[in-house]
Amino acid sequence: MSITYLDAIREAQAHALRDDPRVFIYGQDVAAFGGAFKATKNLAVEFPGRVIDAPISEDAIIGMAVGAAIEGLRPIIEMQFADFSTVGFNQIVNQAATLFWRTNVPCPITVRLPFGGTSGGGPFHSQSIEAIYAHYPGLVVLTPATVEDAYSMLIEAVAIDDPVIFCEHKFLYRHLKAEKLPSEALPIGKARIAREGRDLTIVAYSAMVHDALEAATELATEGWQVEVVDLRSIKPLDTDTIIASVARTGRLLCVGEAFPWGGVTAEVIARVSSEGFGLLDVPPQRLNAKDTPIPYHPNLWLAHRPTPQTVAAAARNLLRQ
Amino acid sequence: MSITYLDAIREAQAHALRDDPRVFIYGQDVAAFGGAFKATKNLAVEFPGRVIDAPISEDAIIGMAVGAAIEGLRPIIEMQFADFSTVGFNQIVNQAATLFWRTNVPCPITVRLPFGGTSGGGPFHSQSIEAIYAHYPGLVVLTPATVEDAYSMLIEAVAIDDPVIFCEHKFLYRHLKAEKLPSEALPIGKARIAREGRDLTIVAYSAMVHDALEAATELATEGWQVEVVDLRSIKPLDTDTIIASVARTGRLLCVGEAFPWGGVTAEVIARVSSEGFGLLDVPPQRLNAKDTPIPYHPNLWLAHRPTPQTVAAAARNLLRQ
Amino acid sequence: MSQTVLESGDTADTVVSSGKYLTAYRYMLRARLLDDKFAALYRAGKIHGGVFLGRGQEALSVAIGLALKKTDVFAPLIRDAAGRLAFGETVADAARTYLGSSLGPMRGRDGNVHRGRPRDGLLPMISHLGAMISVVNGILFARRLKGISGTVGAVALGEGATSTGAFHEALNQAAVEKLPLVLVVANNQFAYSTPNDRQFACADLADKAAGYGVESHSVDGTDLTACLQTLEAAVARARAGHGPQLVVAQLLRLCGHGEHDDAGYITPQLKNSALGRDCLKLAEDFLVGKKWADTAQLAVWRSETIREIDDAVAPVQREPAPDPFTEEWQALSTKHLNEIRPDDFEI
Amino acid sequence: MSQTVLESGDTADTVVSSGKYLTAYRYMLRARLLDDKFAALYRAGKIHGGVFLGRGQEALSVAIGLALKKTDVFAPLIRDAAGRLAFGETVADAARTYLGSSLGPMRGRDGNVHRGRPRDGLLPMISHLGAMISVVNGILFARRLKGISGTVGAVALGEGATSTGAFHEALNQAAVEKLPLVLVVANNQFAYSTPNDRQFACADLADKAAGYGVESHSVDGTDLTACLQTLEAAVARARAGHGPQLVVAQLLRLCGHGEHDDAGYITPQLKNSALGRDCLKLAEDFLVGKKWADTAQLAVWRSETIREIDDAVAPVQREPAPDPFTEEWQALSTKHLNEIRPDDFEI
Ligand SMILES: Cc1ncc(C[n+]2csc(CCOP(=O)(O)OP(=O)(O)O)c2C)c(N)n1
Ligand SMILES: Cc1ncc(C[n+]2csc(CCOP(=O)(O)OP(=O)(O)O)c2C)c(N)n1
Ligand SMILES: [Mg+2]
Ligand SMILES: [Mg+2]
Repeated sequence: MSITYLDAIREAQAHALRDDPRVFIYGQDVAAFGGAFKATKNLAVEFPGRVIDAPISEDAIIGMAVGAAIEGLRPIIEMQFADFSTVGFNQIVNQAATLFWRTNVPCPITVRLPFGGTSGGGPFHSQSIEAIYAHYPGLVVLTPATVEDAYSMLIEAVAIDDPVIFCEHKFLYRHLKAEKLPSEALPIGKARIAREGRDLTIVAYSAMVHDALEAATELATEGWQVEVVDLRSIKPLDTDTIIASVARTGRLLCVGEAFPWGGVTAEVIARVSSEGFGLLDVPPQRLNAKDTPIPYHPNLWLAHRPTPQTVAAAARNLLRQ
Repeated sequence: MSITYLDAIREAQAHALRDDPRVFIYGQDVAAFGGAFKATKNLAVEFPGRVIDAPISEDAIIGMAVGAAIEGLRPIIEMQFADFSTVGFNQIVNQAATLFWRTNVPCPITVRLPFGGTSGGGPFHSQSIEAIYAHYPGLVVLTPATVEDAYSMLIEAVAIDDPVIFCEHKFLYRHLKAEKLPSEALPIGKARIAREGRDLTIVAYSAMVHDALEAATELATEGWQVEVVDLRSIKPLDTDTIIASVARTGRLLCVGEAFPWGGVTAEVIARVSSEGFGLLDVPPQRLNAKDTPIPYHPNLWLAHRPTPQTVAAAARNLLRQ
Repeated sequence: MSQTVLESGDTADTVVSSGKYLTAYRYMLRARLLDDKFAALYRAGKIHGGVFLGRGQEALSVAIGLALKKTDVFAPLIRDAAGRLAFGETVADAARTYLGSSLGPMRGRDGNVHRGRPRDGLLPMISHLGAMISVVNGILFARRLKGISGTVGAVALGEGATSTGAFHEALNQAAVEKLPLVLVVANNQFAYSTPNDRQFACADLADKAAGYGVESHSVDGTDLTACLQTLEAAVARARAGHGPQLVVAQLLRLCGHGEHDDAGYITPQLKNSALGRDCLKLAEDFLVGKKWADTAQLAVWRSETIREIDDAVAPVQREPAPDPFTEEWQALSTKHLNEIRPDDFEI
Repeated sequence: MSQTVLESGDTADTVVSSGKYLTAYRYMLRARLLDDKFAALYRAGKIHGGVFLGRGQEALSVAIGLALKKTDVFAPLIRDAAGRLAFGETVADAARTYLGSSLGPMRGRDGNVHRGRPRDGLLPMISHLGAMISVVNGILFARRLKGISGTVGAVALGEGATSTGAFHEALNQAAVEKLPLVLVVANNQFAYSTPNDRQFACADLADKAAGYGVESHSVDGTDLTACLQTLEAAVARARAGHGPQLVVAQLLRLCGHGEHDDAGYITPQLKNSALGRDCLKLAEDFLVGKKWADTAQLAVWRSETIREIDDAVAPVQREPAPDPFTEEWQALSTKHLNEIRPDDFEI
C-alpha cells in the first residue's frame, strides 16, 4: 500500500470527524464531489450532514466557521485554492485571529489552503501566501512537507484551540508517497532535521524541503555534508532548532517558494542574525521566488521559483566562502 | 504659516488635480464632507465632479480604480482606515498589482491608507499593514515620515505609472508641522539620513522615525552619536543607503510599529545580514509592536508599540556591546 | 418567496400591551441617558477614541433586544445601546468598555462599542461592516448541527453596510441554509456623511429580499409600537422555520456619526420631516396620551434612571486600568504556541 | 425599476435577420470547434494546466459579442470562446495563450482563459470570480469623466459568481453611478459541482435586479434567436442611459467544469431536459428549417472551419516559448522602482 500526501489529508480529516463529533467540513464542492483535489472524497457519505458544500463566498465561509467555533464546534474549511483566500482575508485576520485575545473565547478553526506552484497554474492558482497570515497575531501557520506531517499535523491542527492556517502543497498532493500513516509525530511548533550535515544549514518548508534535500544529495557527491531543517510550522517558528543547526554548521541558506519581500526567509535570516550572529561563519543567504506574479508557461515557472539546481548553486556559493 | 502633515496631503491632491486632468479622487465621504480626516476638504468644491463619494464597497472601489487606470486616468483612492483595506485586498494584490505584468498596460492608481496607531483606536483602527502589500510583486509602498515627504511623495505617487500604496500615519496628521511645502525632494526609492551619527544606525519609517530621532537626542546627552535612516519607501527599499550607514556605524537597530513577524524590520535585517554582514560589529536588532492585536486602552497601547524610551533602551543595548 | 410587510397604524396599540410598551420605553430611556452620559464623559476628555450614539434609533434597537430570548444570539452595531440593554447587557459592561476598565468584558483590549460576551450570545462587533452576519450564521448553523432548535440570531446593520460584500455573502448563505437569521437594517439616511443616493439605487432596501429568497418587513423606525410588532413578527417567523427575515426601518440618526461629528450634512428639512421625529419623545407622548404615565411620572423615571446610570458608572471610573506589566501579551489560547520574542522582554 | 422580460417565442425569428443569425451561427461553430481543438490538445498533453470550455453556452456568449461595438468593453469569463470571437479576438490569441506562446497577448505569463487586450476593450479575467465587474465599471466611469458617451460594458458571469461579495459591490456601484453595464449571468445550474440549491435560494436570479434598482432580462440560453434579441435589447437600454442591465440565461454546460472533470454530478434527467439541449444543434435545425442552409452547407462550413482553426493553431505550436533568460522579470512598469535582488542573478 502506498499513501499520498493527499490521501493523508483525507485520512486526517476522516480521523478528526470520527474522533470528535464537533468537527465538520465546509467549503466549495467538498461534499458529494469530494473537493476540487478530492481531499474530502467519500467523507460526505461516511459522515452524513457533516461535510457541507458552500456557496462561492469566501468571506461568509470563514465568518460562518468563526460562529461555529464560538458555539464550540471545530470547523475545517477548505479553500478551493489558497489564492482565493484573499477574498476571505478580512474574516481570517480580523475576525478569527482577534477573537480569543479580545473576548477570551477560543477560535478553533482550521483553514486548509491548497497552495504553491504547479506547472501551468499561472498567477492565480499557484501562490504561496503563508506570510500574510503569519504576519498577523493570533494565527498558527503550518506547512507540512511530508505525508506523515500532512497527516499528523492536520489532526493536531483540528485539535488546537486556535485558528490554524494549514498550507498544503498542491505539487506534493500526488507526488509524495509514504508506506503508512504515522502513529507518532513531532508536536506543532517543532522543526525537524530532515537531513543531518555539518557544512551548511538549509532551512526550508513545504515543497522546498524536497528541493533542498535533492540539492543536498547532489552536494554530497561533491563532498559537502548539508543539513536540511524542515520548519513544519512557520508560526510559531522554531528558532531554537534553526540556531542549533547553524551552531553546528556556521552557514545558513533559507529557501522559500513565496515572493521575495518579507516572509519566511526574511524572518528566519533576521532571527538567526539577531540571536545567533556569532555562530555564522559567512553571511546568511536567502533564495526565494522572483518578485513578479507567478508565470503560466513551464519555462518561466521553473525559472521563477527555486529549484534543486538553484538551491545547490546558492549552497555552493556559501560553502566556498 | 504652519502646515500640517494632513494639510500637505490635501495640498498634494489639490496640486495633482490642478496639474493633471486625468486625476480624480474616489472614496467614502471624500466629497462634500472632505473625508473622515478632512484630507480632501474643499476639494470637491474646487474640482467639481472629480472628487466622488463611494459606497461602503472597498472591493469595488479598488476595482473601479483599476478600470479607470486602464482607461488612462489616475485615480486616488482614500480608504477610510488602512484596516478596512483588507476588504479590498484581493483587488489590490491580484488585480491592480498584476495588471502591468500580465498585459503590459500600466496601472497608475494611488491608494491612500490612513494607518498606524493613535491612542484609543483599538484593534481595527490602528493597524500598520504595509508588509502585506510590500510582500506582493507589483506594488510600490510608501511611508512618508515628514510633512515635506507627505507632500512631494504623494505628488510623485500619483505621477508614477504603477499602483502605489501610500501609507499616511494618522498620528502625524495633526502632530507634525512644517513652515512651508517643499519645492524639491528626494525621488521615491531613496532613503534619507534623518540624523547623522557614527555609533549606531537606527532604521525606521513613518511615525517611528520621530521616536527614533527622540531616542537619538536622548542618547546624545549620554555621548552617543546615533544615525537615523528614514526609509521613506519600504518597497522598493533603499538597501544601499542602509548599508552605507551601517558601514559607518557598525551597528544596526531596525524599528517598526507593525506586528513583529515578517515585515519591514525582518526584510531590512535580512538584507543587511546577507549583503553587509562584514560591516556589522554586533548582531543587528529589531524592535516591533507586540504579537497581539492593538489594544484600546492607552496604557496597553503604549506598551504594545515601540516608544522613544524603548527605542533608546534597545539602542543602548547595542551600543554597550 | 412571500413578503410580509407590516406597517405601523392606528390599530397597532391594540397588540402591544402597556406592560411591554412600558418596559421598552424604560430601556429606551436608559439607553438615551447612557448615551448622554458617554457624550458628557467624552466632552470631559474621559474617553479615549470615539463615542458612537444611537439617538433616534432606540425604538428599533430596543425592539430587537426585546424580541429575543436570552438563549438567542444578538450582534448589535454601533447604535444599539437600547437593544443591548434589553438583551441583557449591563450599564457596567458598557461603561467598562468605554473606559477601558480591566474588569470589563473586553479588559481594555477593545473599546467603546466593540463589546460583548460571545458565550452569552452577545457578539462583540469587529469594525469591518457586515462582518458579523456570517458569524451569527455560524452560531445558528452550529446549533442546528448540535440538534438545538428554536434559536434565533439577530444582526443590526446600517443601510450603508448593505453595500458590503460581506452583507451579501452572509445573507445569501443564511438563505441557502435557511437559518433563523433576523437582519435588521436601520436606514438612517446616511452612512457617516454619505446620503442614500450615493449608497444604493433601489427604491427600497426591502426590495433586496426577493433576490435572496428571504422574507422582508418594512417599518417606521420612529414608532415604537410598530417596531415592537415588526420585530416580534420577524423573530417569530424565523423561529418557526421560515428562514431569514430582512427588516428595514426608516429613521434618522439624531446625532453625529460619532460625537466628533456635528452632522452638518443633515438638512433642516430632513430633520423636520417625519423621519426626524424623536422616537423617545413620540413614545412619551404615546404613554401620556394612553394615560399609562403622566409627565410627572416621566420626570421621575428620568431622574431615577440618571441616578442609576451615575451610580453604575461612578465605580467603574475608579476601577483599575489594565496594567501592561501583568498583561498576558498572548494572542493564542494555546499558551506554548505563542511566540515570545526577545523584543518582548522589557528592555 | 421596470423589468424588461423578453422571452423566446415563435415570433422571435421575425426580428433577427438571416444574415445576423448566420453570422452568429458561424461564430458559435468556430467557438465549438476551437474548444474541440483545445480539448484534443489537452488530451495529447500539449497544454499545461486546465482547459475550460463553453460547450452549450455558445448562443448566449455569441450574443454578447455581437451586441457590442468594437469601441465597447467586454469582460468574458471561462466559457466565452464564442463571445470573444464575435467581439474580435483571434483564434491565434486564444491558441497562443493556451500554448503559452511568447508572441501571444499574455506572452506565456498568463494562460488558458486568462487572456485579453485591455487597450482594445477586451479584459483578461483574473481568476477571482466577480472581480472583473468593478473594473468594467471603472472603464465606463472613466469614459464618462472624459466626456466619451455611448460606450457599453458587458461582463459575463456564471450563476455561482453571483454569490461573491465582489458581484454585489460592483453591481450596486454600477447602479449608484447609473453606468451602462450589461451583466450577463449564465445560469448553467452548476458552479463546478455545486447545484443551484446550494448556491442561492431566490426563485430566479433575475429577482435580484429590483434590489439593486436595475433592469433585468430573462432568456432561454439554448435559443440563439432569443439570446440575440435579449442581448441586443439589453445593450441598447444600457447605451440609451437606462443604467445597468442584468441578463439571466438558463442553460446547461455540456461538458465538465474543465476537461479534467467528467461532470458525473449532472443527472441524465437534467441532460435530457430542455435545459440540456445543445444550442448549436438547435441553431442548425433552425437554419435548415428556415432553409437558410442545408445539411450539405453545414458540413462544408464545419470542415472549412476545422481547417481554418488548424491553420491558425499549427503555426502557433511552432512559435517560440518564452525564454526565462531574456524575460524581463519586472512587475512594475517604472523600471527603476523594480527591486533587483542578488538572488535574481543567475547563480
Ligand atoms: C468595511 C468598512 N468600511 C468602512 C468603514 C468605516 N465606517 C464606519 S461606520 C461607517 C458608516 C456606516 O454607515 P451605516 O452602515 O449606514 O451605519 P450608521 O452609522 O448610519 O448607523 C463607515 C463608512 C467600516 N467600518 N467598515
Ligand atoms: C472567489 C473565487 N472562489 C473560488 C473560485 C474557484 N472556482 C473557479 S470556477 C468555480 C465555479 C464557478 O461557477 P459559475 O460561476 O457558476 O461558473 P461556471 O463555471 O458554471 O460557468 C469556482 C468555485 C474562484 N475562481 N474564485
Ligand atoms: Mg446609516
Ligand atoms: Mg455555473
